[in-house]
Amino acid sequence: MSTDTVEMVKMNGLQAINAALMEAMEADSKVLVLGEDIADNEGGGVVGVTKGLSTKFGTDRVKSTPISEQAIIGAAIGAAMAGYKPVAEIMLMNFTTVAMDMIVNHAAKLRFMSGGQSQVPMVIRTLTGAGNQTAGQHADFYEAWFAHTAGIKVVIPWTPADFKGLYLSAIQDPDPVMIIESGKTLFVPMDTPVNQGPIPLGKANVVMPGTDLTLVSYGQMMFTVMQAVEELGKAGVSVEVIDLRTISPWDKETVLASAEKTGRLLVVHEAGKNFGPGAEIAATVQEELFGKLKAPVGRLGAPYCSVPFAKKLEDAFLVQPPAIIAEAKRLAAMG
Amino acid sequence: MSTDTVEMVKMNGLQAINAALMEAMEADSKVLVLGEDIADNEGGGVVGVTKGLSTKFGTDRVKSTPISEQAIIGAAIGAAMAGYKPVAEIMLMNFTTVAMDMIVNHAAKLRFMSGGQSQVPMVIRTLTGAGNQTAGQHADFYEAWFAHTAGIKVVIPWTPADFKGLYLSAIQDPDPVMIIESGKTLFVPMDTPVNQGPIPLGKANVVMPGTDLTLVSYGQMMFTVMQAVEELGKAGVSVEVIDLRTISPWDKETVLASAEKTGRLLVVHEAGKNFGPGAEIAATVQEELFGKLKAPVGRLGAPYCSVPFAKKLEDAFLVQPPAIIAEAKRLAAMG
Amino acid sequence: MSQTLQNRASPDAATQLDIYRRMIRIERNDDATRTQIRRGRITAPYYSARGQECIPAGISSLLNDDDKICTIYRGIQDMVAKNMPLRPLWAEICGRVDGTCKGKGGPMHLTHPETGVMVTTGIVGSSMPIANGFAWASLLDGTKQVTVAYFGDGASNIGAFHEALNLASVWKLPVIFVCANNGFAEHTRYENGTAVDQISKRAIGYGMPGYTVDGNDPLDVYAHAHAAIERARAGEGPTLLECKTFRFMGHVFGDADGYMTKEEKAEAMAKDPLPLFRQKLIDDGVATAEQLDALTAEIEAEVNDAIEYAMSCEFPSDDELRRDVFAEEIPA
Amino acid sequence: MSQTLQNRASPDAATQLDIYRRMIRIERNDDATRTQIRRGRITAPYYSARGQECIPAGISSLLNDDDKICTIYRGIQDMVAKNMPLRPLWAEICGRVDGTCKGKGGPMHLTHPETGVMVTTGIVGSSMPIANGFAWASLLDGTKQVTVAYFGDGASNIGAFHEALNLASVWKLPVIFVCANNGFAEHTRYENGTAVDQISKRAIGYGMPGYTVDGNDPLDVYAHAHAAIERARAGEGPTLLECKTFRFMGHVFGDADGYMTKEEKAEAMAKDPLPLFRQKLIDDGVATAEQLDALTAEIEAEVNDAIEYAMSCEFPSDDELRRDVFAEEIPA
Ligand SMILES: Cc1ncc(C[n+]2csc(CCOP(=O)(O)OP(=O)(O)O)c2C)c(N)n1
Ligand SMILES: Cc1ncc(C[n+]2csc(CCOP(=O)(O)OP(=O)(O)O)c2C)c(N)n1
Ligand SMILES: [Mg+2]
Ligand SMILES: [Mg+2]
Repeated sequence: MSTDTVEMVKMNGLQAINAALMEAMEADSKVLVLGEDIADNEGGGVVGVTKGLSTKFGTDRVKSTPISEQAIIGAAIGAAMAGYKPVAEIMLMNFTTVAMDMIVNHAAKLRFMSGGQSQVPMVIRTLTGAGNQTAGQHADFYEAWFAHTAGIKVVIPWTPADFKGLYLSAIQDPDPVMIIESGKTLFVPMDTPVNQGPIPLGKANVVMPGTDLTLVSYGQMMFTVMQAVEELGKAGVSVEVIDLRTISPWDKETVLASAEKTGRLLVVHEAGKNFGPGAEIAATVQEELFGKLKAPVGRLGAPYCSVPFAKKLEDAFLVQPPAIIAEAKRLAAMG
Repeated sequence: MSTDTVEMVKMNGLQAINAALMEAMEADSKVLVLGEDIADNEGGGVVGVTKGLSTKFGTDRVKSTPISEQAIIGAAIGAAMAGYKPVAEIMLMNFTTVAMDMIVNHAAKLRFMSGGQSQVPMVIRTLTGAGNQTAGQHADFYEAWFAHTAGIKVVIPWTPADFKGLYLSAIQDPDPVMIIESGKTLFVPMDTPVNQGPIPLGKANVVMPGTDLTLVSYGQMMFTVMQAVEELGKAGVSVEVIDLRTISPWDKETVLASAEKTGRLLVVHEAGKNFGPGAEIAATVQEELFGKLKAPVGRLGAPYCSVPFAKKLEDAFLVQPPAIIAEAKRLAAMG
Repeated sequence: MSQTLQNRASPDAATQLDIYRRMIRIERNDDATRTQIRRGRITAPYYSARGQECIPAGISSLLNDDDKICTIYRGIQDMVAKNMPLRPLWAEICGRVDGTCKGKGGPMHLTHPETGVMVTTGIVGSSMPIANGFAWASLLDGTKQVTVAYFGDGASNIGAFHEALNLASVWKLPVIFVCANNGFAEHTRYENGTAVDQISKRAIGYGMPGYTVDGNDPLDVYAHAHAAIERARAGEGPTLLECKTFRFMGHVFGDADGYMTKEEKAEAMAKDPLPLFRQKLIDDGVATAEQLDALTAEIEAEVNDAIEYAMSCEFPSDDELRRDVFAEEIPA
Repeated sequence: MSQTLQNRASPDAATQLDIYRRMIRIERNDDATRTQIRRGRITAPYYSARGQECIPAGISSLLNDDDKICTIYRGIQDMVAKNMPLRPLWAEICGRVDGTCKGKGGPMHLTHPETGVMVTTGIVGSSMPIANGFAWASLLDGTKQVTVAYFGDGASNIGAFHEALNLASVWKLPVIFVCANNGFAEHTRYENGTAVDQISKRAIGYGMPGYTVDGNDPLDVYAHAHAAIERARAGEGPTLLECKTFRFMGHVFGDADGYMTKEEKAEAMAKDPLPLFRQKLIDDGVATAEQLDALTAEIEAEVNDAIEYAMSCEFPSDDELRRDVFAEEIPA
């Protein structure tokens, strides 16, 4: 491999996370993994993300747990404070609700409340996303809650390369990081550098340059966005696409620079629009770029309701390419 | 009492809530009250909000509970679905974290997930707010989390009259309502109509008319805001003050009309600024009034950290009048 | 340390037949569901309870329509046992507007208040705290209604279990906590998640009776449920029933079963309660083979009717996203 | 059903004196805290543990510096017993930058890793799950360290208790779960919140030993703690100790005590462990009254020194709000 050609391989997000965990555990004996069903006796995780880890690193470092989310996060917090780097799985994001005290009142706050004596270098992994008819309690995006909570970082990767790179960084980060695995992003194979190294948290990725409109999104919604952008390109709207990657702290610099250049910004996410992550971005951008925008900052997100079961309703619930195209065109026509 | 003079009495928020609960329980035998220490044997609540209720209505309807927040909210949900109107206390807002599953995945969703067969007419009361050196785990405002959650209304009263009126409405509302009792608002006596009746949820209160700037706030922050506004008035800045009262669904109509009139908007809350409630208001207003504002929408809220213990730090953590005055003047000078 | 039941009630012949009917209705419905999924006519996640039929069948034979149940994702057996009509059930799992939840809830959130199916939850442990609320309401109403909270063995390790059982006992609520201990929580074996050999022993910590029941024996389920329901109706408080059983089909439809041995599965399936109970009914002269076959045929017809009905129903309109969020429709 | 300890270890004379020293240090420090609050020199909320001194004193006499504790808002006694130095403790409760948490945590979040004071939480039940993590780390490290999780009787009704005890037992973690059962949770009597007559019985549900201990008797605390700590260090897993005691000062400083009778309070205070143990030490010839008085004087001097030190320290600068949120300071 020469220094300028990067050897690529097709893998999906699941494989990328698995590779990151393997690499991190191999390199650093302090890295631990815990969660329900995550060891190989239990199938290496319900979708197989942690497959092979317990066989390779033993069930002392890779522990399946009871169905006890508070105990899972609690054990991770204590181990982290004692010098380990636990990666704790909460099977689905809706189940973070039973561990909110541990996450919010403890993991996120112990460094501050102890005046810096305690550190809690842990990763919380969790999966979510609509599209599989799992209905109201298995598909919510609550990243806005955690972004609103001081002391915990929130990451939502899209590509397998980002999964690998962001996981490597998150595991070595000295503070708690929540990584939200967003539905399809685990399963869609993409070209990925064989030796993908760490990618810094807090940096967005400008996926595609453009001039008429900046479009910010992340997670599995990026697939929808890319479809819409292709259509928009054909319709003569040049879109600069930014994959935010880290929701908190988010990359203001990159977003502001792009929005200033294009004069227009649209934020698209799967989380509810109401009091959602897009609100913070819109509120910040309207302030920082007051008078410099050609259009208001647009936001698209889920409607104000639970995730519905029927496929037809689930499709209506999710932001689809036509809605993005329409909103992008509306904004592009302004100013 | 004639129809146009309203008989007033001095009472504080605590007394107003107590009066509302008394009245509601008297009028409607379906109203129940539960929570830790809330019955009279236990002192009628840790700050006395529920004093006298169990003596008057019996300990079947007014129940002290174990320290089991999931069980408290669960019992309230079931009773509500069975036709009762429970008012459940979670002693402090930080303790909602141990009941998040019950609140978010159940109370807020059961009507929708059941296609309207289930209704959950319950009130969740909780107290919070900085200012008493209770530090990192006893003073957080998380209204943004619940406003982001479809299916639950969020109310934060300021005046005793509003407490009475909003409580009466919330108890009779067919859906779950969270009422956040905001620190000092329980303890400061104000003139209150003796026969204060229900005040509709979802309607803001224009507390003071003005022409240069609209200032939106709520809860105990209103005390700070009113101090700042007095100073601003002396400095020749005419502020229209809006007490939002209901955070979700918030009164867009009133806020937009005022912001359009004054051309400037500042939102002030005690919750963290980052991904906070003000973001939704700013994002909505910049969109609806694009091109009509003389200044960007300003936001003031807590910094990105936990509530600190030392009085000096707590004072620095809270938004104080000088910060409001400075920001209001900055905005007023624009456009 | 786990308790032994003193006065064992036995179901009469008619009740035994009724229990069997409920078991067959569960089993035929489950079989049909898996068939429809295999054929691609249903796309929902499905958690089969094949093997666990005795538990809700035995319990429901003692319940009235206005007694209530709160159950879980693996809960269709509990609803079918509670006599929930199959047409709205099937329409729901097919995502149709005529489904009992208008297609919004799906199989994990089926609800049917008329037959007492109050809550179906996908969150492990959450059936129990909510069941308490219904039971509290029954006490206030002064009825003798009871509420059954169904859950799994894995769920006995989550905080909500603990809070709910303690509160129910302190408040003497008419609840029956029914744990279907099928030996696995998803892929995790009982003993790798649960520190006590019998979940029923946890009842000691809540000052309530706790029994370990043979969940493959309808008569044992009946006897224990009878005692628990009597106790609840008498205002004496809750009971914990741990019913030992096995899930024949793994955790979720499509499950690879790699976490158990072929032998243990075969051994468990040899104890399939359905043929055993059928044979017992015949041996005891409760019914003839022909009668039981006719019963099965009748139930199959009911299931098939429900499926075809469901498939003919409309999908919900997109406006449904604005309905049932609150009582009042959200404006477009 | 609650267990009886088989092999009772007894502290030797030096250890008895050490336990007494810890008790006095707790009591003198508590008294001084209440005095300073009364004088308006401290403004923090304060949860006195007057009456409960034996428990942490007996336990800590068996702990090493690198053994860890996780405690609660009513936890200063646990820290003082663990030999946390008083200067940084006082500077913290006075909100000074020289406080062990730089004034950011205050009395409810005191932390001092050097003496093993790892977490102090204000959320009921939360000391237990986190203690498990430290214990897991000790196992991985291969040390014989143990972790003590302190909590109250009311906390035994919250979900986190259940999850933590079960996990600790399944994982055989070296944790001692120490419940100070003072008969009240805030204003709620034990029996109105807790469905079992002895919290120690809950240990049955987690397959771990559980003992009800006389929390007013340092020797009983010592014996049980000794067994629990030995068991933990031997890799055999956790133990639940329910130590029966009483809070003389109510829930929080300023508490009106209206929820208890004068008689029961008087009765409890008559069992004040401090004078009783003092008398026993004298009677047994472990120490003379003069020696014990000298010890008290020495401790009073230490407490006074800490107070005056604390009052002379600076308040933190506002920049502290940007520090310790993350490892890296947040830009202004
Ligand atoms: C709080 C929570 N954690 C995790 C899950 C994921 N999950 C769904 S079912 C299940 C296993 C439950 O096992 P058990 O209680 O034994 O019931 P069974 O499925 O065997 O009937 C798990 C872990 C969940 N739904 N909710
Ligand atoms: C989750 C949670 N719920 C409620 C509270 C409020 N609260 C603080 S202390 C307390 C009583 C705790 O009683 P117990 O566990 O017996 O400890 P004690 O105070 O008697 O030492 C309560 C209810 C809390 N801090 N956390
Ligand atoms: Mg199971
Ligand atoms: Mg207590």
